[in-house]
Amino acid sequence: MAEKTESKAPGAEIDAEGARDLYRRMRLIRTFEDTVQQQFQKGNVHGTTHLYSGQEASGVGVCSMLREGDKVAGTYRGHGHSIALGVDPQKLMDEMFGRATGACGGRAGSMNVVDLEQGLIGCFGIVGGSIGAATGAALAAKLRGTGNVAVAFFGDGTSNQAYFHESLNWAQVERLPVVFVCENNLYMEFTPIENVTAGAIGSRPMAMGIHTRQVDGNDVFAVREAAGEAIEHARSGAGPAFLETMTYRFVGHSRSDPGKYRKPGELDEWKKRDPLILGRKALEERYGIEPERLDEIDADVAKELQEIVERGLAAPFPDPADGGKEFKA
Amino acid sequence: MAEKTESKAPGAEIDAEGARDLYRRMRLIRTFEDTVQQQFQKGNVHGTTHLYSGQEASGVGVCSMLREGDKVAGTYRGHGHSIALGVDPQKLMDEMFGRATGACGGRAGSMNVVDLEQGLIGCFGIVGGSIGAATGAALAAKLRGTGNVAVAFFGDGTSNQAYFHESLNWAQVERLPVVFVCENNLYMEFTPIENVTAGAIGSRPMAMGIHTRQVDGNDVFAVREAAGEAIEHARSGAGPAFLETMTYRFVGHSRSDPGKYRKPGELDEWKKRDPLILGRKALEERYGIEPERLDEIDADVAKELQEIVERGLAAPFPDPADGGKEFKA
Amino acid sequence: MSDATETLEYRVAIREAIAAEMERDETVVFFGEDVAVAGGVFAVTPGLYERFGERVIDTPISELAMSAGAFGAAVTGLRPIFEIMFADFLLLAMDSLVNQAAKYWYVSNEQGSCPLVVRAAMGAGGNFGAMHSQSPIPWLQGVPGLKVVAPATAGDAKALLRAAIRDDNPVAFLEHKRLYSVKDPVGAGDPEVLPLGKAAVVREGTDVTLVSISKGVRDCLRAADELAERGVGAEVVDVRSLRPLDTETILASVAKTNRMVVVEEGPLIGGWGANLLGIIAAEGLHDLDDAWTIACPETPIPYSPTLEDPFMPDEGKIVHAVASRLGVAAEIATGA
Amino acid sequence: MSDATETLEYRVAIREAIAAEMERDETVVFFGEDVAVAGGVFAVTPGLYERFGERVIDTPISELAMSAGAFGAAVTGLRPIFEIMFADFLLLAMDSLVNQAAKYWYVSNEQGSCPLVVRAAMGAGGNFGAMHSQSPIPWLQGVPGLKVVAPATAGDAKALLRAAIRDDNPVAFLEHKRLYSVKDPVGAGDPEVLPLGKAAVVREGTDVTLVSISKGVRDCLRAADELAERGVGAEVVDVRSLRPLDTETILASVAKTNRMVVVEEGPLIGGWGANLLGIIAAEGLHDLDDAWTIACPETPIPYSPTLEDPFMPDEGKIVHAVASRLGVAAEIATGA
Ligand SMILES: Cc1ncc(C[n+]2csc(CCOP(=O)(O)OP(=O)(O)O)c2C)c(N)n1
Ligand SMILES: Cc1ncc(C[n+]2csc(CCOP(=O)(O)OP(=O)(O)O)c2C)c(N)n1
Ligand SMILES: [Mg+2]
Ligand SMILES: [Mg+2]
Repeated sequence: MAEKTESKAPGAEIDAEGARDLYRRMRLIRTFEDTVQQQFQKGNVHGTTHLYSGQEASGVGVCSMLREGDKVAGTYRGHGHSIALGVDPQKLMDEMFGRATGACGGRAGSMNVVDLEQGLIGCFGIVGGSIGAATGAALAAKLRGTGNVAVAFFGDGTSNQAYFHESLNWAQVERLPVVFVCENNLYMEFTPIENVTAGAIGSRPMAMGIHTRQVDGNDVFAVREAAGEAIEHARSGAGPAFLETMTYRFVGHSRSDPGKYRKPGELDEWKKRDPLILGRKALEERYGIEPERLDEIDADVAKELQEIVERGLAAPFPDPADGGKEFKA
Repeated sequence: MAEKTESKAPGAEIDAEGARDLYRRMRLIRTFEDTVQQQFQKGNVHGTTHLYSGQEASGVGVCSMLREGDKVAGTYRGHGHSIALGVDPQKLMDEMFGRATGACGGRAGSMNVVDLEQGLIGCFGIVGGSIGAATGAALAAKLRGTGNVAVAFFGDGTSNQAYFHESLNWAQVERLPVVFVCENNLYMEFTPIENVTAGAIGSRPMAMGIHTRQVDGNDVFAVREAAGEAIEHARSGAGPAFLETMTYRFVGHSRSDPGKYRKPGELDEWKKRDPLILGRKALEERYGIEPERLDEIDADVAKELQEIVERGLAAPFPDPADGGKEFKA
Repeated sequence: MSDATETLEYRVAIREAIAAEMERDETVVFFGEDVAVAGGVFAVTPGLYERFGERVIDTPISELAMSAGAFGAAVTGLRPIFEIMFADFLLLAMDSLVNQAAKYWYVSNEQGSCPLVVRAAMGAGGNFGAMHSQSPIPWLQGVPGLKVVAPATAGDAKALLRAAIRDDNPVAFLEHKRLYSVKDPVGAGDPEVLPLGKAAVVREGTDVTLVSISKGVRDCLRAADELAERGVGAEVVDVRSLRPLDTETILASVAKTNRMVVVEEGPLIGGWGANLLGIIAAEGLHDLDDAWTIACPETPIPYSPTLEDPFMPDEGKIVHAVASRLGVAAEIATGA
Repeated sequence: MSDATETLEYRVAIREAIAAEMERDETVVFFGEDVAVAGGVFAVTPGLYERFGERVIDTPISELAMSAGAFGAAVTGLRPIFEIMFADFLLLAMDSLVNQAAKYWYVSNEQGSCPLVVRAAMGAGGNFGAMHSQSPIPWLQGVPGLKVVAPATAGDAKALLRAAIRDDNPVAFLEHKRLYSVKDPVGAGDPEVLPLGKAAVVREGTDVTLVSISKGVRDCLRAADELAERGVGAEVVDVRSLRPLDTETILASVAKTNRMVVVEEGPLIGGWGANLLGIIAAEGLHDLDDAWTIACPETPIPYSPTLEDPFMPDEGKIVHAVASRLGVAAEIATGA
């Protein structure tokens, strides 16, 4: 978790070096997802995938404020959460490819990645699972007195589900150090969130007295600042915090998506607020970083992904004798 | 459901006759519960029971505002809900006694009574079950266009559970004609509700935009009025309503209850606000009914219960050959 | 059996069954996540919303409320069908299914029935990983009052689903993901409904009885073809429904073949395969010369194709197991 | 086996096991509804809160959050024990147990284990009705990665629970409500832990093997006494754990007795009894002269004593079934 050391600073202020890292990580996620998509079409990635494209600022902003020992629970849309936290993209891609060198040796696949070394307790294919798991991790942090927090990522649609309600209540009752990050991308799969959700999502944690904030989820600096505050609140022992990051998914919900549900022009509007565009702008304007330097990052990441794919496709598949062996533990 | 005809009036105003009926029904529940308790100790009632003593005004007030065709889902603490709705106390007692003449032929027992003729779709031994079931009944009412409503009774502790959250949201999204009646008796079993609940219960439905009200659950007239409004709201097509009836349980949670959790003096304070005492007072003051007339009701009910017990204990047990037969449907 | 003139896709069979019953009975309603406007993530239900309007409903992600809502609606006059997208998510809906719906008819002393159908897509083989590939049968089969049906062909899917919708008590209707795109011959003379709880001998043979359900039946049929080439006459029984369970058909088959192999996509321990074998053994022990179950390893379902493929029982494994246990020539082709 | 000098109550055995493990390992925590201040509705855990403070927690009525919380805590350094008051409520907690906890070790490629124990009170016979009397074994047994343990005696309860808490992956620990008040002899020489997945021959015999778990074992032992009077030597095997499943001990017993009767408090269809019989038959078919399952009727569990009593398998039914199937004198006392 080397990349997270800069966030040990109490605030969210960041130097040019750190800002560039944020941008690089967002670009890494975007290029990773584009690559997964291509490789899926080529038949090298199996089953299904849910891409994070468009939502990068949310995961990167939040994870950049975490400390060693903090825990993260991501979702089936979890490549972004994983990379934001520092999971090796090679291991992640190898997992998509179903290789023995994958983060979970090819057993997990896109939706269920675990990387305990990075604090990623899991990506949760079952909607809501991340919320319950992070609440439990926060219980452990509290009872063990580690001073750590746990973060649950989940989507807007997940706010209508059992885990959400029960876990938020319990976390607040026990004043657990957990941050609930609701990535509101306006849709639950193909359904506009307002069609299936009564009231504003944020009013639910507020009704429980949970510290709640909404933030522009496409602005990585805004997310950082809000996440920093939320994490600080949780870490201080004041109980859980709830952060709603308003964002938008640029690609289909999963590999098969009719896409007919988007309102006319909506995608284009949001693309103007692409977290990478906003990120570039901020880096240029606030840190005086020249566009060429950012292009270099982009090229660099593109090259990295190319190499990742090459290595990944050359990696061995797991041995069926391992995967099928008696479940001993 | 003869007793409910008076409530066809749009409002909650009631004449002396009707008021006397309300009182009688509350007394019937109280005496029924006292009798169940005695019979439990004698070994004639089996398993476990959860008595409604102290909460009578809530069930009686709400059910007195219902119409033919409306549906009710009660809880394991459901004798009160059942009698309030018009279930024959003989059938109910026979069910407790495990007799073939019971409401469910002795198959259900105290916690799971069903009486479809009275609109009682069930008493739900699983906490929260009543909420989900009533929501479904409201869906049926809406899609079938019956103009009916469904009522879910449940306790304060149930507001922390999955069914509560998911069903409230869905009901509001679909604008279902359902009234959620949360009987807040301050405890979830032996635990003070505030120890396990974040924020005020009523703020949860409010966060979903559900029409919400809190009412003195020991004043049957107040409950009637508030329930009338809630039911009207639901019936009009405006969506669900939420009614929190503030009340108190005078007896143990169930047959085995340490009872140590009550705050000192709390029970005595609440006993001063016994729904039967408040009821008598209102009948005397508002309707000029003489105390003697009310004593007659009490005596009458006592006699009724005595006869119920006699008949119940003389009733046949179900034939094992019936109960154990192959489940065909 | 059918004077087949056309072919029907499995997913279309399901859609047609729902449509036909909604047409026939206006109390039939259908809801689930993204089933209405979008037509379902497996493209099973497009067009129903356009045709039946408010009787086809997109729900929130609330599996428990759906299940309970179906229960409440079913006991008050509707016949709800609801979809749990992946059968793995049934675990979130089980309390209402098991504690309410399955028990209603009995506990209410037969005052009220509970006519609901829960549809779910089950099964592995698509590299969806451990939480999107399970067969829920082991969780559901031991629940008196809940019927469990899983069709192997498009024709059966249609007729069994129509029967399930008409049934007066809850039915779990399980559709194998690997079958959605198969096409089967159907004919105008096919029955509108098939009885729930009736197994079918789908191929006759004298040497061994292969018993399975859903996709497994198709694997057995292919295995039987290959075994025939090796001189083994395999009878194949499609149990179709695991509750009610038609033991008679299986006992009759076993009385003839004296050997029984159950093929289950799921674990051996706690699975329906060994359970069935135990039920048959208790009644037909002396008819049996040999009997066993071909099931999955006792682990969660792996993602990688090189792990998932060998995890699944398939034609090759069936042929190999039967041939070797029966002492037939050992050089068995797998896969083919 | 034990040089018994005292007796131990089953509920106290459980309490002592929790206390001993909490003492031994400070990462062990315990939570559930009304388990702390009130000491549990079955009076199993009084005193633990006073002794271990914040490590013993009263929770809201949130079975799913509890289960998920235990999972999250277990994969980050704690060893949570949580109580689901009535096993019937496990249905609300199953998603996390089955989809997360049971799969973690395998799916994470053995990066992380998930040491949690879920305790629950199961079983009928107390007139609690259909939703407070079930055995959850059929729902749980077909889940690779989730151990299922159900002790028959106080001594076993203590040693198996201690083993379950020390186990590195999830264990469902099922306590029969009818056993909480039984007292069994224990001795200072008893083992601190018993291995999970090891059956025990608790009575030797040569004519028939009676196999059961939990309360059923005690019914079998009493039945064996009575059968002995009728000249039938019944061996009794306590399977103790239904996953892992110790088939070896049962196969060895059956090889000796040639007859096997499984006694299950639960349905036949989808139950563990016939499943076990099927597994044994597949391996030991030719050792078996007779084999069957004594289970409950295929209905929900009725409330009335006159319905519930005959619903349950008991000593009388076992004696009657064995004696009549073995052709022993027919005038069998029931109940006794
Ligand atoms: C319990 C459960 N129900 C349904 C699904 C299928 N599913 C996967 S993603 C998804 C939509 C989730 O929407 P949201 O929470 O807004 O997250 P997003 O996908 O938009 O990031 C659904 C319904 C699931 N995985 N788990
Ligand atoms: C799902 C579930 N969990 C736990 C229980 C056990 N239980 C029965 S009543 C009860 C307390 C309910 O409290 P509340 O909702 O306040 O209702 P009250 O009993 O006070 O009327 C509990 C925990 C149950 N029946 N169902
Ligand atoms: Mg979304
Ligand atoms: Mg209460």
